[in-house]
Amino acid sequence: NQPFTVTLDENSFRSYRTETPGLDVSVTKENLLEWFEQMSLMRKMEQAAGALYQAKLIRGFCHLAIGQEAVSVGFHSAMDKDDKLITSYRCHPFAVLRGGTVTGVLAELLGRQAGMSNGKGGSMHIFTPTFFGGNGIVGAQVPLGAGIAFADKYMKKNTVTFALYGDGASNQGQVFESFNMAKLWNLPCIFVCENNKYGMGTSAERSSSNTEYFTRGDLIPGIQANGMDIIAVHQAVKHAREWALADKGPLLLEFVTYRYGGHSMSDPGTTYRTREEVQRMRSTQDPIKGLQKHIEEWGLASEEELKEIDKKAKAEVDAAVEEAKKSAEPELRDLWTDIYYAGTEPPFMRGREREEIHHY
Amino acid sequence: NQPFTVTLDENSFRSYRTETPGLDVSVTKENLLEWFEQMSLMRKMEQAAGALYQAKLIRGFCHLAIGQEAVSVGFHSAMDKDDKLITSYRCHPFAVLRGGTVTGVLAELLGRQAGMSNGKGGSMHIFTPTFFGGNGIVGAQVPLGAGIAFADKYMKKNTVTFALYGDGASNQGQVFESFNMAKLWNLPCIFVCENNKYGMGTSAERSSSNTEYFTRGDLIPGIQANGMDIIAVHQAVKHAREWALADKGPLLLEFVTYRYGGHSMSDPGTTYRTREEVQRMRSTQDPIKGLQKHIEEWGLASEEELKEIDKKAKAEVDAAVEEAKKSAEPELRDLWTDIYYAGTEPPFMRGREREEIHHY
Amino acid sequence: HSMTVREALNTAMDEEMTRDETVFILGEEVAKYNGAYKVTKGLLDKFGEKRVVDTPITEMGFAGLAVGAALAGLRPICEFMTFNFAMQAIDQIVNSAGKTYYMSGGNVPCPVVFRGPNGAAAGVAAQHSQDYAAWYGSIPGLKVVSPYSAEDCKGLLKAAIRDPNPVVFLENEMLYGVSFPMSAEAMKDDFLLPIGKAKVEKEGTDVTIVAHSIMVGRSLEAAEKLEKEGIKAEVINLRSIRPLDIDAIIKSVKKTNRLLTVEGGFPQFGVGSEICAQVVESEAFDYLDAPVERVTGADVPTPYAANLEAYAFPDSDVIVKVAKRSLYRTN
Amino acid sequence: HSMTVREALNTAMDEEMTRDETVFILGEEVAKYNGAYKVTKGLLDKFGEKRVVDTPITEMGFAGLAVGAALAGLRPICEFMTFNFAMQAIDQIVNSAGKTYYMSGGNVPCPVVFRGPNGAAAGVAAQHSQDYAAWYGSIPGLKVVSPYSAEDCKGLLKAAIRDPNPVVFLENEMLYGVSFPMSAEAMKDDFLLPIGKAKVEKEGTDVTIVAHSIMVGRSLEAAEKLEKEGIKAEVINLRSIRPLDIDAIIKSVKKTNRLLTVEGGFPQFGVGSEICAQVVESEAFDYLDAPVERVTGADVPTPYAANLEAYAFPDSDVIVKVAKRSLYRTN
Ligand SMILES: Cc1ncc(C[n+]2csc(CCOP(=O)(O)OP(=O)(O)O)c2C)c(N)n1
Ligand SMILES: Cc1ncc(C[n+]2csc(CCOP(=O)(O)OP(=O)(O)O)c2C)c(N)n1
Ligand SMILES: [Mg+2]
Ligand SMILES: [Mg+2]
Repeated sequence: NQPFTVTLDENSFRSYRTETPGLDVSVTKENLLEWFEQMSLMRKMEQAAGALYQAKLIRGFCHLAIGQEAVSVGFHSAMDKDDKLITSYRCHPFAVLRGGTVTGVLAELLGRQAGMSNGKGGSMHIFTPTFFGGNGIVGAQVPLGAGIAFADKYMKKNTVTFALYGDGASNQGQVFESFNMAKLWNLPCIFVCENNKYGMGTSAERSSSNTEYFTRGDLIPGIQANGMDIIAVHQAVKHAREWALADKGPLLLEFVTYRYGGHSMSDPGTTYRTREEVQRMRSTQDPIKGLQKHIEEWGLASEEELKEIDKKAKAEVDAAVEEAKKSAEPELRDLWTDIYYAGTEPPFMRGREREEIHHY
Repeated sequence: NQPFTVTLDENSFRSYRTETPGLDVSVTKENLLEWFEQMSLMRKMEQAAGALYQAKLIRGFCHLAIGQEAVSVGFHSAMDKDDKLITSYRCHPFAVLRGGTVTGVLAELLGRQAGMSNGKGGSMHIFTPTFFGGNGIVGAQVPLGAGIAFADKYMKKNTVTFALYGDGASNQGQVFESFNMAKLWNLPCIFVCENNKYGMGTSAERSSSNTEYFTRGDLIPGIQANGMDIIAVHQAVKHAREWALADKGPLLLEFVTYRYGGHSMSDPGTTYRTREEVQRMRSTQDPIKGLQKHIEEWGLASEEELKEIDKKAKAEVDAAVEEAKKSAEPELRDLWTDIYYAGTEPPFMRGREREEIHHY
Repeated sequence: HSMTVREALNTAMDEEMTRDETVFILGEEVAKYNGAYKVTKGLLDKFGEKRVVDTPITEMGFAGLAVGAALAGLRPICEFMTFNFAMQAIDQIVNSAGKTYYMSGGNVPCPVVFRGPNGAAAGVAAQHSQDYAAWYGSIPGLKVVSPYSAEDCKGLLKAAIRDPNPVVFLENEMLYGVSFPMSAEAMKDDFLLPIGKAKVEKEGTDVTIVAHSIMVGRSLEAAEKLEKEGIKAEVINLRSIRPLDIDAIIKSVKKTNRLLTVEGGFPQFGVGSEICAQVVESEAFDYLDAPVERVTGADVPTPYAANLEAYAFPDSDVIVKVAKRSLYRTN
Repeated sequence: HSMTVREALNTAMDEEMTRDETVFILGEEVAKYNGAYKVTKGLLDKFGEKRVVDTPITEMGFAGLAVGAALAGLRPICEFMTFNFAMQAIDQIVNSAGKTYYMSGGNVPCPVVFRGPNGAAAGVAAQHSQDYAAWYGSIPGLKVVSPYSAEDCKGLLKAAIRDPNPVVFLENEMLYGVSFPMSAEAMKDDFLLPIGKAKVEKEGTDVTIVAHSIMVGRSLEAAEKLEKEGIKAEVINLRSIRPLDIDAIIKSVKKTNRLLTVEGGFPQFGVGSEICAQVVESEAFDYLDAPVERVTGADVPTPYAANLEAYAFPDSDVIVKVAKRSLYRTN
């Protein structure tokens, strides 16, 4: 488990008003295998969620991050345990990595007591002490992220907050409002555009007058990284973290990535892009296969060993599915809890008619 | 009345992603005297409004544009009669210039029938067929302006829309949202930051992480102009107009200007800036005095002739004040008109209690 | 003939766009994707990019742009993917669209339609389930429509597009796929329904049930159940939230002497509250043989779990229960 | 002792900031300018830039930032220059602040206070005069306070800051300069008033007048006028819009048998509508000797002209008139 240096492809990064991170990254075998394992686990979990949705066990919206695993796992790999992250509804992997469990996520999607939000939030609303969701309103999480960074700076915590948003969300006014405040007040906030090329059925070019998302922070410097290469993600996040900790204020990161599936389960994902495009991304850019190739090339593990890891991930997810399914639905009285902080509720809340009253 | 060429100060313009307008401007004596007259009239009108406010005849908010006359008059001088303009609450001069009257504005401030909005809008809400207000919500007029440009383009009108906002308003998210749509759809919309250095009591530096407002449109090119020199304003607006008519899409203009008074009548305007600063601006940058100096230097009119113009402006405003005061308050039934388009109202509207009902 | 609500809305827009060149539609995914819920399907192909405009995800900006276009003489149909997202744009809807005509002393009309699904869909949790009927309904200067059937949707959306005032048009996602019969008249391209008039969906003599949007369907269901027990409920489909057709309600109450309101929104300061207050203030008060009863969404942020969600919104059973209570019957 | 409302609010913030390091205030002009209406006067000098933060004019952004800071453990006081501008931020208030605790299954509380003037000031026209009590009041997850007197302001703002839930605190610009007596208890730095309890401002036996904010004052004025004619009105100061203290209202109605609500907001879907509906649904219905009467703002965008504006909002005369009508008296 000795650290060794790998050199990233020279096209891994681009930058705006700052230097690109170095291409030499120090890693260990353990790191790489862990990342492989985590990415595999994330993919299996999302696939399981998709299957549960097809089986009509998951309702409403269900946004999967298949194809984007290098971003979530790469983030977690470079973050300190007290760093904070906030993102949109496409949140399952982050919820697990930042302190949750696969069972907790799946049970949430099934609307069960064992869900990380006790079944009350569903797919889009999952939280941990360092992960602030899981937010359903496009763009709204970005000022929240700036506020989390504000709070940590206020409390003199030595932490960094990452506020993620999509290429579609990038045009939202409140994103720019957040940029401005973060720059003005030098907040330790890294703004992260997870550019998967589409916001629902609208390609980046059709929503954004400038698709170089890393350049859209005005005076805030930016770095674009290959979001399909976990080592590049790791390096970019590490770089950004150091930037913020050095009190240099906000930075913009853009990860160029791709979602294989539709926007959500109800979108086949093939009316606004070609099947060939999806196929090409899958076969040439896949983050898991990419890392696998490196691991094998560098002689860190054999194809069989990696298959084993993959199988273990599958088994773990299968077990989580079973456990999640076993969990009961919320109790009816949970309808009334968590509207207000326990002990500070009104005397009663009203249900659907005047006799459906819950007294606290 | 022969056209002649004047050469602007070489510091009149700065630019971003485009060239600066030429420094040679063709003008006539008639132009210059008209501009002098209009600026004088605007100032007198605003002063009269201030006096009426002090006399408690005007209520609520009253935002004056004293010091900023070169912007409104310069705009009007370069606009076609069918071009559109929209701005914030600091709107009196634009309302007059774009087809209103001094009496109509003052009567509006007094809340009288002769007011341009029949006394129902007040200081912040005055309109003409080519001037879309007079808007009270900071930033909200900017997407409205983009929409007006959208409509004119849709209807194949050969016109340009100018959407004005302040240095304070420049940080509003919807301003950036408008930039994005206008650029994406190549709208004939000129975005104009009237940078008077303060948004209420907050200096530009304290509200805006980037105070070079002409550079804040991302891929939209920008031009900064001296907003205290009406010839520079004229030239910049003319340039911007040609830009949009040539189908080059949106452009950002920034006019650096200054308001002599407080933000509104209730603000002394001296707690967040020094009296010296105001005094220095008044004595060295005044747009009216500046033009007067040119006119005299170029031998187009004597001091006395200009004094005469100034006096006439004063007299016109005095007469307008009297006429406005003579106008009656709205009739009580006007409370009920203009909520809905005539003929499409509900059968009745309710007043303060169930018997105060207005039937249409 | 029959049509789904989706088809009815689509046809209404299609016909009005054909009829009037100044009508156009803008919103997220309305063009190339054919609408997030396929309500605008085919319109891009038929009318082209000029008149069917995909916007960036910037509600405040594109709603403001729509309002500006209306002030300048067009008749925009501004689709919100759902009205939950319109909360980001509500200042433009209320302050720019709703008030400009008045503030300008009648100089600047604003003929814009804001439309999209309102209220809860299935399993989409708290941020995606709110009903905004009462909020918009409180604003003088706006008209607010909340249709139920395909006929409602066609006739009222066409009326909304032709109305010279800003109209907020509240659809329901769960109704999009539902089919309704269409009269021959409703199939015509000049079929208009008046904004501000309620419709008696089912006549009855024992109790009046007033509902809007999807709750009209649940109320009709309830009325059928009640009928089996010999109770004749009159079901009123409000159709319009502002103007509110209080006369239709009063007329029915005078006949039935009992009133029940049904809605999917939060209970407090809701549609039912207002109806109750207006009925109490009217001559109908003296005809009431029982207190007005409100059936509403529960006073909770919408929970995700199916079993909890079921208790967050009225179904026909709870309507039946309350109707019977209002008739002083118990199970 | 006496204090203006402005001083009471200022003192409340000062005391709570002194007591709890995590409390800070942000908003437009709150620091260097001492507040657009001087409510935060002196706080910058006392607590410094870290805790008294001037923001850019970006309501959605800074409200979101405040909510984020609350989620992360601070107790922000987010001032809106007026609640009219909070409409730009209402998605953050409702969807982020109001719903996160529930959606997270109780994992993520959000102790934030949104405060600023609500309702009409004098002569500021339609875009600057709206009353948002009913809108916010409809949202489960929020608490909504609408104080009247200096004592209300001090006790309730301190309670709001200490409350672990998001609280919307609706002040009134025209009351800022008004002086009220302060009890010795209210002068103490541990003076708290419970959110959710109404206050009987004046006891009476003939008619109950329920009001909030500045309308409490107008109602007291009306009660004095009524007293001169031998009518004893009981005036209830709601103080809280959510929770709504319906028990206090029912108790009073049982005594007076007549109920009048008074508010400055638009009539439809308003505070009065909800009170009426809840009273009708309660046992108090049987005690009503006259229909509940609502006195409200007129159903018009607020006009600028003074003479029109006077008819847009209740004054004591209209309250007197309606109170007498409720007593079946006429002039
Ligand atoms: C304010 C708002 N508008 C619209 C939506 C509907 N919506 C949900 S996700 C989405 C697309 C977002 O795309 P992007 O930001 O690129 O994120 P991605 O889904 O690609 O991860 C839209 C339009 C919403 N949830 N909130
Ligand atoms: C959304 C919104 N927030 C706050 C206000 C209150 N307000 C009115 S004007 C103003 C300052 C605007 O400054 P700037 O844009 O520089 O324009 P200027 O007054 O200098 O012309 C503020 C904060 C408002 N009207 N609307
Ligand atoms: Mg995307
Ligand atoms: Mg300014």
